[in-house]
Amino acid sequence: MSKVATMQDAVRDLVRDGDTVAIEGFTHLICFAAGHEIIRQRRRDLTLARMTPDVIYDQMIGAGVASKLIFSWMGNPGVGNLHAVRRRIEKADPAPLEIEEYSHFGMVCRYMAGASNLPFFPIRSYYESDIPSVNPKIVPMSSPYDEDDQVFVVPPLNPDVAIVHAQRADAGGDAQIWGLLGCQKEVAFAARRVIVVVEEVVEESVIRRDPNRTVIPGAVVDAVVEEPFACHPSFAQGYYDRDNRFYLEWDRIAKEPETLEAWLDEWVYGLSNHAEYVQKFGDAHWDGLRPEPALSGEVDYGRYA
Amino acid sequence: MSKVATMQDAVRDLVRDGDTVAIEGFTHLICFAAGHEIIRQRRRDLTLARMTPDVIYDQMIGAGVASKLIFSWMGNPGVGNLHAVRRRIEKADPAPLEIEEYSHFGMVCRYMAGASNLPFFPIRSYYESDIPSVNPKIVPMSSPYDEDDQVFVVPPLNPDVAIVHAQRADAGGDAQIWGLLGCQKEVAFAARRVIVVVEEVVEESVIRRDPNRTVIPGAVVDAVVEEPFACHPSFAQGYYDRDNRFYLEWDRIAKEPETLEAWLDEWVYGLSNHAEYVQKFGDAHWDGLRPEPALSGEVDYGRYA
Amino acid sequence: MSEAGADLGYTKAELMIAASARQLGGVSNCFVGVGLPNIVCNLAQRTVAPDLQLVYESGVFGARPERLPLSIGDPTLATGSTAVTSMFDLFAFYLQAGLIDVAFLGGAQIDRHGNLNTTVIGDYADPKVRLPGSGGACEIAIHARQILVIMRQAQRSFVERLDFRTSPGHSGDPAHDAARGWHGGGPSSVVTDLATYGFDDATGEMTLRTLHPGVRLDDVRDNMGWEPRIASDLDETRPPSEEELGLIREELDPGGVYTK
Amino acid sequence: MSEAGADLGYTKAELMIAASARQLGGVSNCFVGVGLPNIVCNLAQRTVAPDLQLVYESGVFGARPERLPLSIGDPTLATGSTAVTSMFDLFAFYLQAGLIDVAFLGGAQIDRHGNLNTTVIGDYADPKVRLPGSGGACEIAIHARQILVIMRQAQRSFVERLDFRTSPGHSGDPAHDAARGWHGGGPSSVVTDLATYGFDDATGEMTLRTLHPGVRLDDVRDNMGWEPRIASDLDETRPPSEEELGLIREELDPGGVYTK
Repeated sequence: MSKVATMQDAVRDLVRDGDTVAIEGFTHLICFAAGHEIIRQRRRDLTLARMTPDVIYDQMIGAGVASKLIFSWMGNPGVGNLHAVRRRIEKADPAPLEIEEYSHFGMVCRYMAGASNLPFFPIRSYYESDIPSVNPKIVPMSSPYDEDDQVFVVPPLNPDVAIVHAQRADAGGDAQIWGLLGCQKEVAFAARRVIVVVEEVVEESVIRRDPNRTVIPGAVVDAVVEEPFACHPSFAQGYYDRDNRFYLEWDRIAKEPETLEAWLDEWVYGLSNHAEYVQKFGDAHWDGLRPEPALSGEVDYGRYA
Repeated sequence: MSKVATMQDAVRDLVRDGDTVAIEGFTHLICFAAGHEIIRQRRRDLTLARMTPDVIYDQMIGAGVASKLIFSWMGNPGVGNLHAVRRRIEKADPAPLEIEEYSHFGMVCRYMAGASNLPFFPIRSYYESDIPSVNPKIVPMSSPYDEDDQVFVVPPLNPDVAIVHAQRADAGGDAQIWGLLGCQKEVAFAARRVIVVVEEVVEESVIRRDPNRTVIPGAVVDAVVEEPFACHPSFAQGYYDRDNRFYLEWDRIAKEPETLEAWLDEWVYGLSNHAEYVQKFGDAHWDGLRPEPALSGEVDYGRYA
Repeated sequence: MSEAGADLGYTKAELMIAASARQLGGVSNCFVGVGLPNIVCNLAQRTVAPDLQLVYESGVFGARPERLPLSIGDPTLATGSTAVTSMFDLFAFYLQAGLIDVAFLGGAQIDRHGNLNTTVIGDYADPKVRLPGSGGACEIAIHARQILVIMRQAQRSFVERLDFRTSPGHSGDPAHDAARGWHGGGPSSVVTDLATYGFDDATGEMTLRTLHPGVRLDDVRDNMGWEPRIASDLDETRPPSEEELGLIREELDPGGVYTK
Repeated sequence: MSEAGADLGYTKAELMIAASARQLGGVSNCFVGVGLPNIVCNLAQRTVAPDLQLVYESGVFGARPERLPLSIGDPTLATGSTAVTSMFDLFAFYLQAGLIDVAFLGGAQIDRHGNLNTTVIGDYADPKVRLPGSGGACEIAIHARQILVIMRQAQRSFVERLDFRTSPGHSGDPAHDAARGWHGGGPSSVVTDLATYGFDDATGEMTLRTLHPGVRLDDVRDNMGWEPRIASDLDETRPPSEEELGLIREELDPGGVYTK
């Protein structure tokens, strides 16, 4: 059964005002195109979850789609601050932004608990840190085997929607990822609805040739969106490089609400979809981001007939 | 730094009397050759851990290497009983065998806790089962977030030695597996010492072409043993098939202590290593178990220079 | 018990397979065990449940085996499947998370509420017969939305009181069952070599639904340890159709390994 | 503060890199951050620690980057590495399990016991400056066997009292520290643009070990919020060698992105 949809339809059908939405991807496979479509469809009052809120969440929060952020590290990696997010946290400008924060491993464990139907997940972080004092969901607990052995626990995080990018999937949603894996698998299993965005929808036979490469089985996927370059300015291993100039430029764009708004007008509201965004950059831009090939080699599964 | 060793040296140096030893592999990649070498070196008083004690543990326990078994399912899969194990449990013949039992997921979670340095792992099994009543290590616990939400917890299992088989590894121990994964990764990280046995030691460059295929990084590996057909009568995906006739035959061999002893004399004590075992079966036997190729295809990691 | 199976043109195993497969109509995925359940699932996929996803306890999804698998870990299952996952992921993300619709269980003993014993006959510490143990059965019983049981029926296996409860069934108190908060709805049917049973909604008690052709009610009574509850519309088990028999014999178990 | 760096034939960053790299002698693996620590680790690998395994927080082992990585998630790290793992596996099986020998941390504020703040300046609920937050720092501080800190030094960053403790350092009571049972031994050294510090075994207090060439003790005092403890054998920081400078400039950061 094909789950292939346009980004417009997937976001319209699966992302609702007030939802908790997680767009994951640790530096790799960050689905900017989905964030842009959520902005374009003017979703409101979202709780945005993500280990590393970076430029895509600065854009979304700057555009006013969210009222709350659940996270472990926020910043423009290698560049500096998220100006739009900071304006809202530091000055409630133009509106306050509620935050709920963890460490990286705490976020991963929240997704793990959510994916595994566990009421909590134990973790040896947070000892003698002030983080639990500002987040009452992080709770100390003694081991049932040794009262003196204390851990902390974090609660499950089950986003209403997870949006994960993968290099390829079949029409049924069996998604294969290589390179950095982040917490794509955990968040997909934890979420109630899952949108998988891919560089290429491939024949099921391609997936079946290497089933160990499948990170997210189609059984948990609601929509498959084929959207080349959807991760720009982040990257897709083997398909295109990080566009570092854009990260640097974003620092300037986001510094003032006016320039941010102008950028959104030009690059999000002013375009009807990601294909137009790709076209607006032009072929030369994408050619410059494409790596030379570095092939994996093959393994032999053996035919047992 | 090369960790390549012979099976004889690896077992001599890394497996000690009284150790807790886990030879894992769920139907796939069960390292019989390591079990045989442990028998040959006449280790004693081992605690053997394994989700599915099957023919290899029937051989080892029949040979008297173990005094205790930690497990979740024992049997000759698709065939029937483990006669030697049952003699020891049911009749203490020729000696009693202590048992400590879980469900499959309980065993996996014990390894997970061990691998993650957690004092316990929560699990939603065992409700209204008699298993916790015969295993006091399985303890009920309330969620810190909701007293009425009860889970069970299991303690970490950190074997002194884990022996895992993989299709291939480099000399440093970076091991790649395809096909069924079982709990090979979890047990390797949980163990204090790790022996990786492989069908082929390959150049590091082979591993580096497809780093996502690496299941066990060399950092946790103490010895790498190249031992083709080491999983016989179980199988190595893409290399050889399960030898089902042997599983059926074992039922007859193990039924009486005398026939079991005779088998050990002929096939273990009477041979100096696995190469002789392979030779004794003869080339035609191995040719009959080899599958036709079924290649995975390649993915492109991209060269970012 | 009637020995008429052969005369009827099908074996007991074939009847059990066909009767079980019909339970899978409309089901979207199924945890597949080895042996009979494997053939049941494959038959259902070709008849009443064309979209049935087969999930193997060994971590395989969307298997397309080119031969009859000899175990749930047969290499033919991995080759050409859509995903292979670790056992942790399988048990945590699939089973415990409630994504499995149907699973098959069996055992050495079952009681009237579908509780199962696969651990021990006799005393745990001093066993008469040491059985395999839980494997994944304990968690499957708790988490799979629906449990189908396939077992041969006898006095020693259909017992008033289990020697050991490995896998929980119904408690006998539906209010308690509902308050458990498990994903699993417990056993919904039992197919034996004599009859098929459902479970009563009000009491969670096993209820005789159909007798296999040629089997009398006394055959059933003689082969269980309690007086069975009988459905008001007790019927005869529908025999395997020509189509079902054809699939079993020509495609699914041509060697008759499991069905002779 | 002396501005003589350029006159000495090396930049402050180059001095900090060389001084930090020397701390890695004999270390077997290291959690690599982006920027300076990345260059430090690569320099150490080519000088004092030829067997140093670089482990990236993003889940990469044995990276052989063909260019200077722009972030810890640069695609050049994955291609040609020996293993890429999920973040759960990385944090659970490596970091929490105690397999990481050395990690680098920094922050907006540090106190005399090496506690670090990367969360907020001002009140948490009403922040003056909202910082990035913990990321992996909180767990790295607890689990890595040894923590090396690289920071620029100033009154506002070397503070008597943190606004927020993101990552624990020493407690000031070594008996308490020993009883924590953590794998992590806490911060063992701090390298700034002015000086290098160790930590006193008896009190866990930051101790001035060497002054960078051209830096006076008063420069150090003027740029920290407490009166520093000074090692009895206070020395001058050894400048980067010709070999170290050559490696930095020709191989590790030829564009001078991090070292100008």
